[in-house]
Amino acid sequence: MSLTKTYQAPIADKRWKTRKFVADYGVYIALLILLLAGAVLTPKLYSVDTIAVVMRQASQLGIVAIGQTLVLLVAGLDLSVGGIFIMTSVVVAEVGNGRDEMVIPAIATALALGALVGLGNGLLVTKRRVPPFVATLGMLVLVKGATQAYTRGVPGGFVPEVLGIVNRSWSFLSIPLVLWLGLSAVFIFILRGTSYGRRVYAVGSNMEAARLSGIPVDLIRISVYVLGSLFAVISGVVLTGYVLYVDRFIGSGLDLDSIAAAVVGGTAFVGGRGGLLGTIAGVLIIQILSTMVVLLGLDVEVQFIIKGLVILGAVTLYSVANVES
Amino acid sequence: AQDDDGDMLGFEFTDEQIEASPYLQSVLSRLDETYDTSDFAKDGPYRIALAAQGTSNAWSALFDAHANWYVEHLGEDVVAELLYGDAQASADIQVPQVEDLLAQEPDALILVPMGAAALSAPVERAMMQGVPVVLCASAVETDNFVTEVGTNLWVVGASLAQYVVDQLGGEGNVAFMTGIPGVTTSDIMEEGAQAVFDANPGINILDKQPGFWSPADAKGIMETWLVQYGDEIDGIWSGGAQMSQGIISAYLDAGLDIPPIGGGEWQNGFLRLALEHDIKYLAWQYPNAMITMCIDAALQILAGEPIARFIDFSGVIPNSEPFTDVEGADYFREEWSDDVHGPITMPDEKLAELGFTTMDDG
Amino acid sequence: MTKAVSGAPRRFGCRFSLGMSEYILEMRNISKSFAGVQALKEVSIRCKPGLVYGLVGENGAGKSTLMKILAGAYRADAGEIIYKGAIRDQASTAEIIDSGISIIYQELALVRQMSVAENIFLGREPRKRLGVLDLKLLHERSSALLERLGIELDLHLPVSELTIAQQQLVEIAKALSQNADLIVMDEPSAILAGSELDQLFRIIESLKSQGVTVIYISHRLEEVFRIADEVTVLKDGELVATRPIGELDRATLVEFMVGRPLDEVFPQTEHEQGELVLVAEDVSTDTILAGVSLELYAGEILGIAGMVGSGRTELARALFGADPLTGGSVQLVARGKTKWGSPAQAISAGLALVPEDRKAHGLFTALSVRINVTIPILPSLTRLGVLKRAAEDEIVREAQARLSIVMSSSDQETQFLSGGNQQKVVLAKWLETDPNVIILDEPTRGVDVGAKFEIYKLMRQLNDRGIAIVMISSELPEIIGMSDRILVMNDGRIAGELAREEAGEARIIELATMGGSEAGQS
Amino acid sequence: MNLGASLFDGKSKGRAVFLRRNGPIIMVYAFILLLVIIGITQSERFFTERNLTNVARQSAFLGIVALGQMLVILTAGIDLSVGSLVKVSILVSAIVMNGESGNVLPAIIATLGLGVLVGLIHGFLINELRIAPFIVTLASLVILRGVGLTISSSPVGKASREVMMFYVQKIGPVPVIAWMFFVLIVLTMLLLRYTVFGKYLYAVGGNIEVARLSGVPIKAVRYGVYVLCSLTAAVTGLLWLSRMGVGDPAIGDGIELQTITAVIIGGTSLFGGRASVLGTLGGVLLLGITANLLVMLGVNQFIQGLIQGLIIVAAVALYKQEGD
Ligand SMILES: Nc1ncnc2c1ncn2[C@@H]1O[C@H](COP(=O)(O)OP(=O)(O)OP(=O)(O)O)[C@@H](O)[C@H]1O
Ligand SMILES: Nc1ncnc2c1ncn2[C@@H]1O[C@H](COP(=O)(O)OP(=O)(O)OP(=O)(O)O)[C@@H](O)[C@H]1O
Ligand SMILES: [Mg+2]
Ligand SMILES: [Mg+2]
Repeated sequence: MSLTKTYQAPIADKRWKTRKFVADYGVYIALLILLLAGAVLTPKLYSVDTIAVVMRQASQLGIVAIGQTLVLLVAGLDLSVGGIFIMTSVVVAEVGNGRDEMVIPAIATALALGALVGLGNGLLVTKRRVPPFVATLGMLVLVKGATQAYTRGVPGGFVPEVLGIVNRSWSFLSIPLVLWLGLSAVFIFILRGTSYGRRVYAVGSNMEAARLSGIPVDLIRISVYVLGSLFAVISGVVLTGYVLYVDRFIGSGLDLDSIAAAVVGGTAFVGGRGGLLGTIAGVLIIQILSTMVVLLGLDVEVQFIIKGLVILGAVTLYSVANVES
Repeated sequence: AQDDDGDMLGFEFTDEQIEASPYLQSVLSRLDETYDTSDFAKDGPYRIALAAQGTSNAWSALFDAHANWYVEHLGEDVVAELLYGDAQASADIQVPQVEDLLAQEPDALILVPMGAAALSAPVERAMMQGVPVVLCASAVETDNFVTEVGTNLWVVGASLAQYVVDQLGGEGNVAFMTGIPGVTTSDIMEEGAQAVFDANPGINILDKQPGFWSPADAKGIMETWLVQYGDEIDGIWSGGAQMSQGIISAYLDAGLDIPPIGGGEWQNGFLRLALEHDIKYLAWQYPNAMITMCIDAALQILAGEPIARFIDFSGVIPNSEPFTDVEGADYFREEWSDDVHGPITMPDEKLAELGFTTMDDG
Repeated sequence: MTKAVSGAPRRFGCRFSLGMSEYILEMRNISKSFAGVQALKEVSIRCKPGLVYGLVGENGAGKSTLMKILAGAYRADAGEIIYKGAIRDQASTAEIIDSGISIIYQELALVRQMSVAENIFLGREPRKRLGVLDLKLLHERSSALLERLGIELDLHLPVSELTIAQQQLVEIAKALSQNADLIVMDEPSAILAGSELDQLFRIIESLKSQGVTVIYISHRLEEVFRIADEVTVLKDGELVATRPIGELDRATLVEFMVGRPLDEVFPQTEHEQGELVLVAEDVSTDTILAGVSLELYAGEILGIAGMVGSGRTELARALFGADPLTGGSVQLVARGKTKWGSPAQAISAGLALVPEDRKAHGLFTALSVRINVTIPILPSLTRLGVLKRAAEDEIVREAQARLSIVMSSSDQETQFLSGGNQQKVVLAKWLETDPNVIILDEPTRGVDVGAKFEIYKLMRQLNDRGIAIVMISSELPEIIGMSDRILVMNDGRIAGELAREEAGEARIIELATMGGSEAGQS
Repeated sequence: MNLGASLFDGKSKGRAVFLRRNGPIIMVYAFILLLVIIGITQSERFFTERNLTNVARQSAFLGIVALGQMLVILTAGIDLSVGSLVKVSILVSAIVMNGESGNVLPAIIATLGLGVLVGLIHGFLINELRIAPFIVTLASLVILRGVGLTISSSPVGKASREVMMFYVQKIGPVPVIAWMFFVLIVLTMLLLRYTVFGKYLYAVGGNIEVARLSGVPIKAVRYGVYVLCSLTAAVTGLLWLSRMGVGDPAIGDGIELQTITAVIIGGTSLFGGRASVLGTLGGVLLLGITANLLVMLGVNQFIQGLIQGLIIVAAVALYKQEGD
């Protein structure tokens, strides 16, 4: 008997195709609408200077959002990034202490400590099975507390001047932008074209099945949390260079924004779905919105309301597209 | 050059301005009031509760350091115990903390209120419980406290605005950056500044946005303003030194000339930047050393001596008057780290001990 | 309709007073498509009261979909449903349950955290005023119901603490508690064995005698012949035939389903007993396994039979390193690799496990067929961690052809495949690892006849390559037909070993059900 | 043969199940006991009536919202907006009350009405637009914060005299507010154990698809639970008004994270389907007593944050959670 058989041909269904289109490209449609609105309301948005500024600012959010997306992909969540920003800025100032040649050691130290925080998150989530929300929230309090205990409230030292390089733009290109897009490209490739990426999706999609398939599930999850923290450190370094100053409230709000960006970009909370292309668009939407608010001279409270509505609007696109499943 | 800006309380108010501002009314009326403290008189040594902003930034860290140093300096037979609450700069945390402090039945409460309204009722309850309250650095809504040590924030905001107006010769475009909306200190400074700008029809406010007392937020907004208005901006009002740093940083990145800034403080990092880049500014002061005056006030109350209901530190604490770029170099201290807010009244060794000087690591 | 929860055990014969039609249910020209796949194309069925209707067809034929539309879980794209003489409009699941339709879903539909009693009456709790639960009545009714069905369970235990088979029993109890006029059973027997199955049939007989209509879906055709009065066959979403059971024999039915005649003989290969490959000694776990020892030889199929909850799945997981051992050891003789403590190590030692619960343990439902199939062999498909796309495509294509997986493309998400095709994807995945020992836990559960025999053949082909297979199954014909040796489990122990020649259904059931003290001695 | 013959004995498993489910609660109370012992031995003012009633009253502020949060989490949802809603509730109640006794009732009605409205909107977005609760309430957090600032960025309104007195009133040695919390705890327990709605919360959280197929009115359940949660936030807003006397927008940020922490410390699963009222109470008390002790013992301010972080991490990590 033959083992082959005619395969059922997929029957195209128009409604479904539209839905799939919306689900796949919704966030880009939203971005496009926003850009069109910008062209009418705030034409200044399209000057090279503005683009450069928007892109530099977007990079701060964008880099940490890469890590957040990875963590979301394994059905996790990282609230500790806010603590990592502060820790990074303190470490860069303490270790760097105004000496340009110390920038590399300073960043290396921050990365090492960040990796440690990520490891803590990962261990709590995997070995103690603490829900990511609470594990990373606990780590947030802990990291902030530890930073404070270490500095005794007073971060010493200066941020090395050379870090100010992140503020330079060549036309609309800048180091943070290149970093953001470069890292995004690398991780888009890793997620799609490497076994590590596959495993990340597999773990996010069904942990037990992944374990039974021989995937070192805990290792993958821990590694993702470590990556999440490392991206937060890089964002933290960019932010520190941005203000060239140790700021206790540095990057406040970026933690929730990074989650919002990933989710607006189509990465699901349940894990295993989504990716970085959407996150890039999500980041741009959030950043362009807040720039437009200032360009329009709107009140800050309006900005809060608009941001909330945009999150809802974008996510509604996905949910409407996915009604059937 | 701006000698008339030196004495803040010399600022002239119009009657309308006073009428429009409950804050001004309260401060002005309390200036010549005294409080009869005989009910609170008792023998020492005392247990004093300090509900402070907490370890949220260098300003408050130095505030706490001054407090600890001063209590130690006074000796155990004066202040036996300093009960302490760290509000982490949040009213939500501070309200229950004040309750916790009062549960320990202290002899007096020194409060750095994190919200004028939020802390009003706790203050009233303390007074009801017979614990005299000294407000330090900021006010609350109620009048039911013994005294406030601070400065007239309305006038601070107004003077900074007047400086900008004067620099512009009464005509020009101003970018207006406030602190955190909803935080009393910020709102009152904004109110004073707005009053001055309103009184000068030649001044055009391009935009007003909150910079959340954060260098990063301030810089982000300033960058957008710069691409939008560029060199149309003739002057800037800024509600805090950290924001001024962000503003300056945005200008430096853009390579544009920096207009006069009404708003800065004796904060070493700000002074460093301003000196390096020859920036015109008026700085106000909010010395963390004022806690020593607050402790003195508490002791005065517990001694049963009558006390003024509003105590302005300006002029009492040495070098606590506003100053401009002209005198800036005299205030700047090379050996201090960037986030030290002057003036410092405790000994230099203390500062070094806390890691605020960078002399040893060059 | 009165509320379904009335005190009386059943309400009989109060129905056809309208006299409008002899059919209690007519589904007319039902069409439905999902994610670009047409699952049903103008399918019509009719059911009379008091009869049992068999619904059969290959995996993905649309059986479950049709029934979910009936139960209100899905909405049809086109077509109409006439129930009890009236056209049924869009109704909520609660209304449909109230109208007398209940369904036992193919995938267990229980809330794991809730107790047995709470699950049985979920959505229809007896209540006092103001939405206050009548706990007493709830427990009385559930225990009466379970007693009537002959099921012994602690009503207060959360369902998560039950075995899958026990959960299936709760599911049946839940459907019956609704006092329905029409009960749909979507593969209720897939995880029941032996006497439990008899019990199920007795229940169905009694329902039938009470005038209840039963629609019965199964891939075990002998069951269909045993209880159905009429059989409907679906193929690729279309109706192929509806026939009274009397007009059908097995061969014709299979032909309807597969579209061509099918030779249903368990494939056999003659071979000598190979070398010893795997030895398990005194394996115990903290759940149920208590000192299980077995030996496995190259090229053989070792069948493991046993009652529900006898520990077969536990044994499979223990052998595979998925659960920690509390005692004993598992050793692989051939590769020199002797012990492992995790699935990853087991896999690299050459083991594979096709798990019983494919949704929970086998599949990445949100991911594509491609990712599912290649996940355990990624290292061999990558250079420096980078995937070789062409090689991967080739593997997925081969797997699809080898197992006849019905899918729209290799990028289709596996959640959109039918149950049987999902099972094939899981199988394909494990075959890719090129194991020398494969443990198959209920490998043909929910698999259609055609595919089933493909799987059997595949197993023999694997045997020919020297691969040793452990097959756990609740289907006795399959166990007897395919195994070279049979171990019968009873209460976490091996109750006996039977050679193929001595194995008969009666002997197996005897070993599987004898009291604990006798077990392990035969 | 009887179908159940081969089934294991369900009873003996009962105890294991009990321990597994209640382990976190036992752990949390052990932790609390430890803190209390530290408090008694290290500070003579910790175990005074005055401080204990103080702690009891303070716990109500976090605890009432935590109960609402727990119910939402039980349905596998989450409500991140409670902090912002407390803020808006304070403002609305203060503005409506405006210091007049006659306005107390209208203010309460307006505030609770606001809670109901916000809960209904959450329910609508989650039910009808099928947006994940995390996102809905995250957006709501941001929007309500904006709404709060729009209403007023500075303190407004005023509590009436009675409302301010309410804060200090006691029945016996216990503050009325603590009694309120106690009553709500009991009501929540009864709700979960003895009502159909309570069971539906478990069902929706345990497996929403199954609940739907079983005819559980899941939409109504979710509308209900989000309204309940928003109501607890609105009530807490009223309590804050009584605590402060004025409407101050400075209050409210961060309550959501504290409530979620308390709920999880208490052993409720973020995956839904499992909840414990006593556990949540334990979580609330643990956080409250920690904060109180840090002040009472005059712990070095610089390490306070570190200690709080350690206690939270230890509390959630010590007991290995049941993963899904
Ligand atoms: N929720 C869904 N989303 C998308 N496609 C679906 C969904 N449910 C079923 N399908 C598709 O509809 C078709 C019919 O599936 P259905 O589950 O009804 O088959 P079945 O006859 O019950 O098969 P089996 O015997 O394997 O259970 C399949 O091709 C399947 O892929
Ligand atoms: N004493 C026990 N303690 C804990 N769990 C038990 C106990 N007895 C049985 N079980 C449960 O029963 C199951 C063991 O039966 P298992 O499912 O392995 O049987 P099986 O023979 O494979 O049956 P089937 O696969 O048909 O359900 C385990 O999943 C385990 O959770
Ligand atoms: Mg099916
Ligand atoms: Mg099994």
